[in-house]
Amino acid sequence: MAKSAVKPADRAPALAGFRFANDHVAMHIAPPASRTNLRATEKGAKAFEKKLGLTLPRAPSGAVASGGKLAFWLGPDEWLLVDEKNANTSMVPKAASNEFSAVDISHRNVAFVIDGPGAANMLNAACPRDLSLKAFPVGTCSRTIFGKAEVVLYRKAKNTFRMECWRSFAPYVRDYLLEGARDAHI
Amino acid sequence: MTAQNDQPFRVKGRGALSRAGTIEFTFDGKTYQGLEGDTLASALLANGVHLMGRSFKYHRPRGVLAAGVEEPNALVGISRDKARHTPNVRASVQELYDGLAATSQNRFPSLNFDIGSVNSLMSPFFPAGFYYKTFKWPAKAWDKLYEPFIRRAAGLGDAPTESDPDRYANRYAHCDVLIIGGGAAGLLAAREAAKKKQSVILCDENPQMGGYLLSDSDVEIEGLSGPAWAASVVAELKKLDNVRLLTRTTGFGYFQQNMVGLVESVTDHLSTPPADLPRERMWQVRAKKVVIAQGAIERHMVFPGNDRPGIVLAGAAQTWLNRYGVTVGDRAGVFTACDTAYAAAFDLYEAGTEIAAIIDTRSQVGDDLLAQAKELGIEVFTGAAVAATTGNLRVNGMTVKTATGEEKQFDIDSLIMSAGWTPSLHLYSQSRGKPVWDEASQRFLPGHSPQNCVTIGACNGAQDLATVFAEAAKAVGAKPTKITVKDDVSLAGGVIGTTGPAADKGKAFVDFQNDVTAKDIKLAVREGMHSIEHVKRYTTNGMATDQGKLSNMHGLAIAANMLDKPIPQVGLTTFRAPYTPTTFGSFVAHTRGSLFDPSRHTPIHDWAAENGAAFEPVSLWKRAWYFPQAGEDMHEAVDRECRTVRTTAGVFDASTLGKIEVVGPDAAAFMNIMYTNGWDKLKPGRAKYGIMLREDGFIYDDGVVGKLSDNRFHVTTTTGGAPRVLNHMEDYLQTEFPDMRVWLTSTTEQWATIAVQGPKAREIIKPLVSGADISNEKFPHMSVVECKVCGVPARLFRISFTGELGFEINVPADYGRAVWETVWERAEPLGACAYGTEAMHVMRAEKGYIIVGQDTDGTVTPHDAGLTWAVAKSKPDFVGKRGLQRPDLMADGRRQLVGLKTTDPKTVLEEGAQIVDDPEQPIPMKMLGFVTSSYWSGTLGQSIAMALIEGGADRMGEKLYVPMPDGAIEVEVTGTVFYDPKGEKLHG
Amino acid sequence: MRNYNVFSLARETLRGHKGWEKQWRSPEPKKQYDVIIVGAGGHGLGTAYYLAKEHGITNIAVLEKGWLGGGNTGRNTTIIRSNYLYDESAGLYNHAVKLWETLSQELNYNVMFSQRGVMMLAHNVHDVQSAQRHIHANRLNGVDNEWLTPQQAKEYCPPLNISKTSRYPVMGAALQRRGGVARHDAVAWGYARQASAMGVDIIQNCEVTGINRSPSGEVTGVETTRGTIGAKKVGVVAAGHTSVLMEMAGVRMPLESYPLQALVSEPVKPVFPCVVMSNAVHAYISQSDKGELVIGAGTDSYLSYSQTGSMHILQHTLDAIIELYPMFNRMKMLRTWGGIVDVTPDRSPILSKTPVKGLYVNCGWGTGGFKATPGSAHVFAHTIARDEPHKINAGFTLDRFRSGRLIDEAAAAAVAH
Amino acid sequence: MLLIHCPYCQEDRPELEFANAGEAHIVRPKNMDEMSDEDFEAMFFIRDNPKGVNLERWRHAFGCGRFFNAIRNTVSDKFLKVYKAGEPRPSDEEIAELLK
Ligand SMILES: Cc1cc2nc3c(=O)[nH]c(=O)nc-3n(C[C@H](O)[C@H](O)[C@H](O)COP(=O)(O)OP(=O)(O)OC[C@H]3O[C@@H](n4cnc5c(N)ncnc54)[C@H](O)[C@@H]3O)c2cc1C
Ligand SMILES: NC(=O)c1ccc[n+]([C@@H]2O[C@H](COP(=O)([O-])OP(=O)(O)OC[C@H]3O[C@@H](n4cnc5c(N)ncnc54)[C@H](O)[C@@H]3O)[C@@H](O)[C@H]2O)c1
Ligand SMILES: Cc1cc2nc3c(=O)[nH]c(=O)nc-3n(C[C@H](O)[C@H](O)[C@H](O)COP(=O)(O)O)c2cc1C
Ligand SMILES: [Zn+2]
Repeated sequence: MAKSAVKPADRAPALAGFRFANDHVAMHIAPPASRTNLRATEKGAKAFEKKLGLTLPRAPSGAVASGGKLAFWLGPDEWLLVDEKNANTSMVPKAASNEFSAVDISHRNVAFVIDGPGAANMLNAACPRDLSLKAFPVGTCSRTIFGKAEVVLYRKAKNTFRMECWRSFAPYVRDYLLEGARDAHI
Repeated sequence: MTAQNDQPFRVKGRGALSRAGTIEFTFDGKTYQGLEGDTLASALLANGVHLMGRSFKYHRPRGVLAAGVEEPNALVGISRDKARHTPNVRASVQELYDGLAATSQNRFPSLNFDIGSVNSLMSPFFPAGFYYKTFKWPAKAWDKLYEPFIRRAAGLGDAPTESDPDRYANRYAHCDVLIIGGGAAGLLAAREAAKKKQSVILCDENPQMGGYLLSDSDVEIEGLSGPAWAASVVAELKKLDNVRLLTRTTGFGYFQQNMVGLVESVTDHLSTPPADLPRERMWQVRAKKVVIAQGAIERHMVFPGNDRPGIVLAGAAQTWLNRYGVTVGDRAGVFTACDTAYAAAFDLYEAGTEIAAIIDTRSQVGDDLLAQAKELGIEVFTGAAVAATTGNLRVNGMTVKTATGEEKQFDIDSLIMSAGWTPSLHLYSQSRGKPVWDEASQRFLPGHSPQNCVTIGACNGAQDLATVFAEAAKAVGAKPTKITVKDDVSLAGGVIGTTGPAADKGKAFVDFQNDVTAKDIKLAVREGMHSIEHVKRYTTNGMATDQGKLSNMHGLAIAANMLDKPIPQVGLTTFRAPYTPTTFGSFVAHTRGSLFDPSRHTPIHDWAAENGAAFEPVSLWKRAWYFPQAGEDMHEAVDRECRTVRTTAGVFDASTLGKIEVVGPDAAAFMNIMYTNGWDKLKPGRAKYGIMLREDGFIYDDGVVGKLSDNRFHVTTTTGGAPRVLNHMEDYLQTEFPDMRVWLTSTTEQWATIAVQGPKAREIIKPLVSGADISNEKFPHMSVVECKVCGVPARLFRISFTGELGFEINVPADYGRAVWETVWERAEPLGACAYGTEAMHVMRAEKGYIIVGQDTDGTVTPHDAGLTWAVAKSKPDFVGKRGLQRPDLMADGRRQLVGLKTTDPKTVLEEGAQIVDDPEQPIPMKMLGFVTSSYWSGTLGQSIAMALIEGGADRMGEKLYVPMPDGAIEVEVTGTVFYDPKGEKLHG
Repeated sequence: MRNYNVFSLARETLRGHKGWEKQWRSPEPKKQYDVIIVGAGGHGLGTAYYLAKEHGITNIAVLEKGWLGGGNTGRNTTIIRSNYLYDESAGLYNHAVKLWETLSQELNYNVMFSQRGVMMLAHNVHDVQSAQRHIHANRLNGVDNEWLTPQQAKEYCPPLNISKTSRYPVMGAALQRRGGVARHDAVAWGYARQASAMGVDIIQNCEVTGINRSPSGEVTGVETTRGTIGAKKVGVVAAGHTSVLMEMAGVRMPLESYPLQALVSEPVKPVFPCVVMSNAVHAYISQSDKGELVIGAGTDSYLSYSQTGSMHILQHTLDAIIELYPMFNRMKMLRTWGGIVDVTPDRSPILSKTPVKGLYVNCGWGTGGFKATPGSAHVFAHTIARDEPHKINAGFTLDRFRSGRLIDEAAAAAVAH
Repeated sequence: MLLIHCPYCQEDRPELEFANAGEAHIVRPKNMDEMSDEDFEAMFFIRDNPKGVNLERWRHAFGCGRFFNAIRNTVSDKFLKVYKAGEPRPSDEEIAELLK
């Protein structure tokens, strides 16, 4: 094989290394992760859970952290699975299934980790959702819209969010977040 | 210029402002002093300046009339610097800051002397709608002659001329209760709602909460003065974290399902705005419950000469005095039809302003008021009216017609008037509520609320604080709390329409800014404008920047009177957002420049940029268009890129192509439905070109589809089509074929796609590929394999959009650039080039490959496009199958895709150029079709084109013509494949 | 009827304008008319006018549920142009522009038709191809439309931002110099005044609630909120409400009614000399004679008869306006409003006979029918009077959706307004 | 901006997350070849477009991705009911009930 081979390890995610902080919010790009888009029947979901030793949330807007992995409910037959520990190992089973579809999308998304008392305010510069703890409690995950970008928003803790978007939207999302950050204390 | 330092009309011991806060500002270049906390209007009044503007049509001199947002006259331009010029700012609202520079508008050369005011002398010639009746001859003269003149005369201030450097913010917010208006009503509602632990947003357009309480010198609530009580409630609310207080914040629009738009003015009152603050902040609030506490707006009196500078609303005079310590003059007349003006008059009297007389249209007036006037020695004329006024740039006299019909003259320098209070129904009506006429009080009041919304206080018709407080508590579900109120003045009483005998003589203004008089309204009705909506549009009453806050009720009453109909039968015009003029900037907020729309870049974008690529916008993407080398123009660059690919090889970033992974046991069955082609026979490892139709049979999208395994397809779509194709597929899957075991995932951005095309393509990539034999035998044209490239997992396609031997390498996006560079390291030494979308377009055209959206336009069937071979006849069903069988889609003479060669090979046709058989025929010509794609083909040394032409397939070899402005171009109809018709290169 | 001119104006001035007569009568409905037009918008009133003037039919009632001109005629951004792609469209809209050019004189009412030019911007290669296609087709159809470079576009409209770095740089523009704007209300009033003078009864506050048919199926009249009114022929010209009316005659339509919003800024001195449209970023703008910037927004995504729209639609429109004219960011919005636009699958109007004898329909103008008002009214009058289409509207039939012979201006990538 | 209740997410969500998908309960016949041109026109082009109660489809495009049906009043723009794709069209009686 050619000398100048690419090592599977050296991934160059969009916005790699981006960091920002002010008095009210801090954010950075999460490290590369292994991601799978899972679409399945209930039977398939169960089978997949067994195979990978993780639990899938069944309730709308649910999220489960298990087996070192994150499983987000996106729709009645759709989950986003994230594994940051084994960023370069695909979760897609080799064998085909009649009950589910698992597709590796590790490189499709970029995740912003957002933290601080002004986090929700910053997000509400472009996200029309009610992000009060009452309406969007800790542990909620939902696909939604941020400006003109589709995002998956997960509330890890009172003031901590993880927001994933498609990689080509990341610079746009970053710029919008930076605008929101200027107002985060209001 | 030195400022005159005393402010002659500033009254000691009145108002909340302090001399300590003395600051300087300029108006029309003249420097004045004012106090911190002033509005521009109160500061000018303190300096004895009433004349602040000129009216729209007649350019009449106008003074400030109101102390709030309803001000129609005192509109000025304010410029912090050249790029920060704001026209039409209300002097009554603009807060004073040190160094504020304001200029008057709509006058030339100066406010005191305005040539435009000849319009006023000519005014008898310009009644309502006069321009519909004239300016018609000669026919062409309107837009050449009359219109430019009218346009120059109209308009108010000057638009800004430079891009706005200020920043505007947006915030989506949610709450249990949104309260709009921070007067007595709003404040109490907020206090009670907060007690119940509800999340509350309370906004008021003014710098302080309190509403009219801040203007009232007598009222006492819970033992405190009005302002003190308001301050105490605010202090209480500030402590709570479930309450958000927004001052300088206007609720401008009430939209569906309790979505209310608020706009907060953040820096317009600051002398030097901090750089980190936005100028304004848009709040898009979704509230479970909305409480509207907008209050009431005082009406002016409609009588001849009611528009001279110095004539103001009584409530405004009271506000200026009690909030800002400014009196409107030394000797004021009072013209009223309700009690509140008495309070204003008495306050002025106490403050040392002489009261010439109180003229009250009512014959019955409360004894207490009469007694109080008597005690102060103020003469009151009941059942009387002001019949005329005198004075040019400032009122200097009034003529009063008494109850007994005798005329009295008074010298005055100011006149305060009140025709009563109009409940503000703006937001209630915007919420789609229907105002109801209350005959007893002669007012429209809120009726039933179609949304979860309550109106309270003066905007709900409450006329005393006791009622206001009761409504406020009830609105938020709190039990009525006993609140002691002393010396409250009732808002009752008033008149609507003209007052006084002489209303028909002289100009009795109804709408000040638009110069609409009572006469104009009567004329409109006389001319058959019987609907209030016609009256509005014919006279422009209520269409000025104050949107009829003062004029609408008067106009309605005058029209109703003319029509001899009860007011509710004539009805109100529609209230629309915004409540007060709202900047475009606050709506746009962040979405300027890079945030206007996402600009999508591929993982290889930066390499292209570093290597000098020019980019073209395609949907949201920026794609490398061509790679000009030193001294090359686009044409030369594209020529070279094509030549290099055809002779050697080229590398192309195809990452923007849409990709959808179709997975499941029914994958093939689903593909059979979504695409015209048959998918059952396709073997794993093989790829196929697919066409997707809409149900109506027209081409919707296309792309190459690779079959990875029996239940897994890698589908590609056009760059622009990706989102809608996935939506289209999901739609059929979820709603028409829900039982199919197949699932879809967008993988567009999972993969970076690198096309390597040309005779040396295999030589370039071979050493980089592991886990797959890519020899021609093992890996023929239209194959796909999962392998490794440069050591990373890849999906390798053998396909070609250029007609040459070609591969498309898909690697996970994060590796895209590294793999690209590795490929480039091999390609460059071999003489290959990087090429862009333009070269790609030329080469695909040489091969007759279509671009959906360029060679098709939503009216083209596969048959039209010469793709009949791709439509599986045998399939029982696919989307578009039935549509294709409609008569007109099967009819002869449809436009079909063909090739064109120009007789002169050097002439390159224009894309979009039309085609005829006889260029000599007269206009309108019969057009047979048009050129969809056209390029100079360096490879073939001639121009080539594709076109959609009626019955094109049967016209092979025919000569047709492309008529251009400078003569017709002769073309010959050919097949669409210009290069390597046998496809030997593909398979090489 | 009193002629409107400088002299009558001067004469009235001396009499305190006491002598102006009603511009139209407000009669009680008669029992029976030859023709009933449903809808007193520009198209409906114009139809009545041309029926009376050119076909000698004066026993006509125009029935209006609200106030005349209060529909889309009274709430549109008044862009007038005829540089449409297909022959049928070019024919129809150009017929209208020709009539616009003399309408003020014809009606003795100044409709303020101002041919200040309509410029349509191209923001990407596809736009350019589409604009060129229009320009070439228009030229061979005798419709003026010319290509401008970004610099030329800037000269024609100085506020335009042609910076190469903007998100959607302007790559050029198609300009129709004969295009422009007119005073929307005056169009309705002018037609109403002349029609009324020729004997047409314009009956406002009269909502049609039913369409009556004989046992054999042909139209016999209408039910209204002011009673039954008989007529041999009924022309439905009800824009957003067409589906509702046609349903009354049992005819289901290929229409959907969407809210379309517009807004005006506060008036300013002249800054914007022409009309500019951009389909790619979707915004169109001009400046009225009173000085407001008149800005057209997009439609909401859902059906609505509410004449109101959503705030985010206004935001997207202003985003685009500010992208193109950044200096307007500090301008203030004075008023917003909405109308109900009736949209056909191919974005072209329907001017047609119907399966019901004696019933005619003029609809489907969607976001772009004001410009067609005189032309549409003229050929629709012909269609009703002769019971057959004028050659200009022959292609705009109701049954084209069955055969598939569409006039697809939308597919041809030109949003129509 | 409307507020729309998604029957799958079981929550009110802002309209910005949704895409309107036109009239509901238009049947795509199993054997389309047998359709007359009239039937095809009716299916693909003709719309109820009612002033009042409308049965329409929405997709929770920026949410769960599901298509679903809604009953909405096109005069007030108020939603009367939402239900999952595939569920039967509510009877006229039920709709009349909702209107009360
Ligand atoms: C915001 C907006 C901007 C637009 N911009 C442009 C533009 O720039 N250029 C352009 O060319 N076009 C534009 N249009 C489109 C244009 O306004 C319309 O196509 C055109 O005005 C339609 O005129 P009309 O006479 O057919 O309909 P309308 O003027 O709507 O008249 C129809 C009438 O029928 C009445 N009616 C309805 N139902 C009944 C009933 N049951 N009984 C009695 N009467 C009834 C209505 O009350 C209404 O008055 C715009 C439209 C809108 C809403
Ligand atoms: N002349 C007088 O004596 C007089 C006049 C008016 C009110 N009052 C007293 O006040 C009582 C009414 O109090 P209230 O609270 O109902 O009315 P209010 O006028 O005191 O307060 C209403 C407040 O809402 C603000 N507002 C209006 N529209 C707004 C919008 N769209 N966005 C943001 N803010 C907006 C106004 O600027 C004002 O500050 C009356 O009963 C009367 O006792 C007295
Ligand atoms: C071209 C045009 C210009 C307008 N200019 C103004 C204006 O200057 N002031 C105003 O208040 N309304 C203006 N309007 C809007 C009307 O007041 C009104 O909102 C519109 O006719 C719709 O009617 P409605 O709001 O009563 O439903 C204008 C409308 C149009 C179509
Ligand atoms: Zn959902």
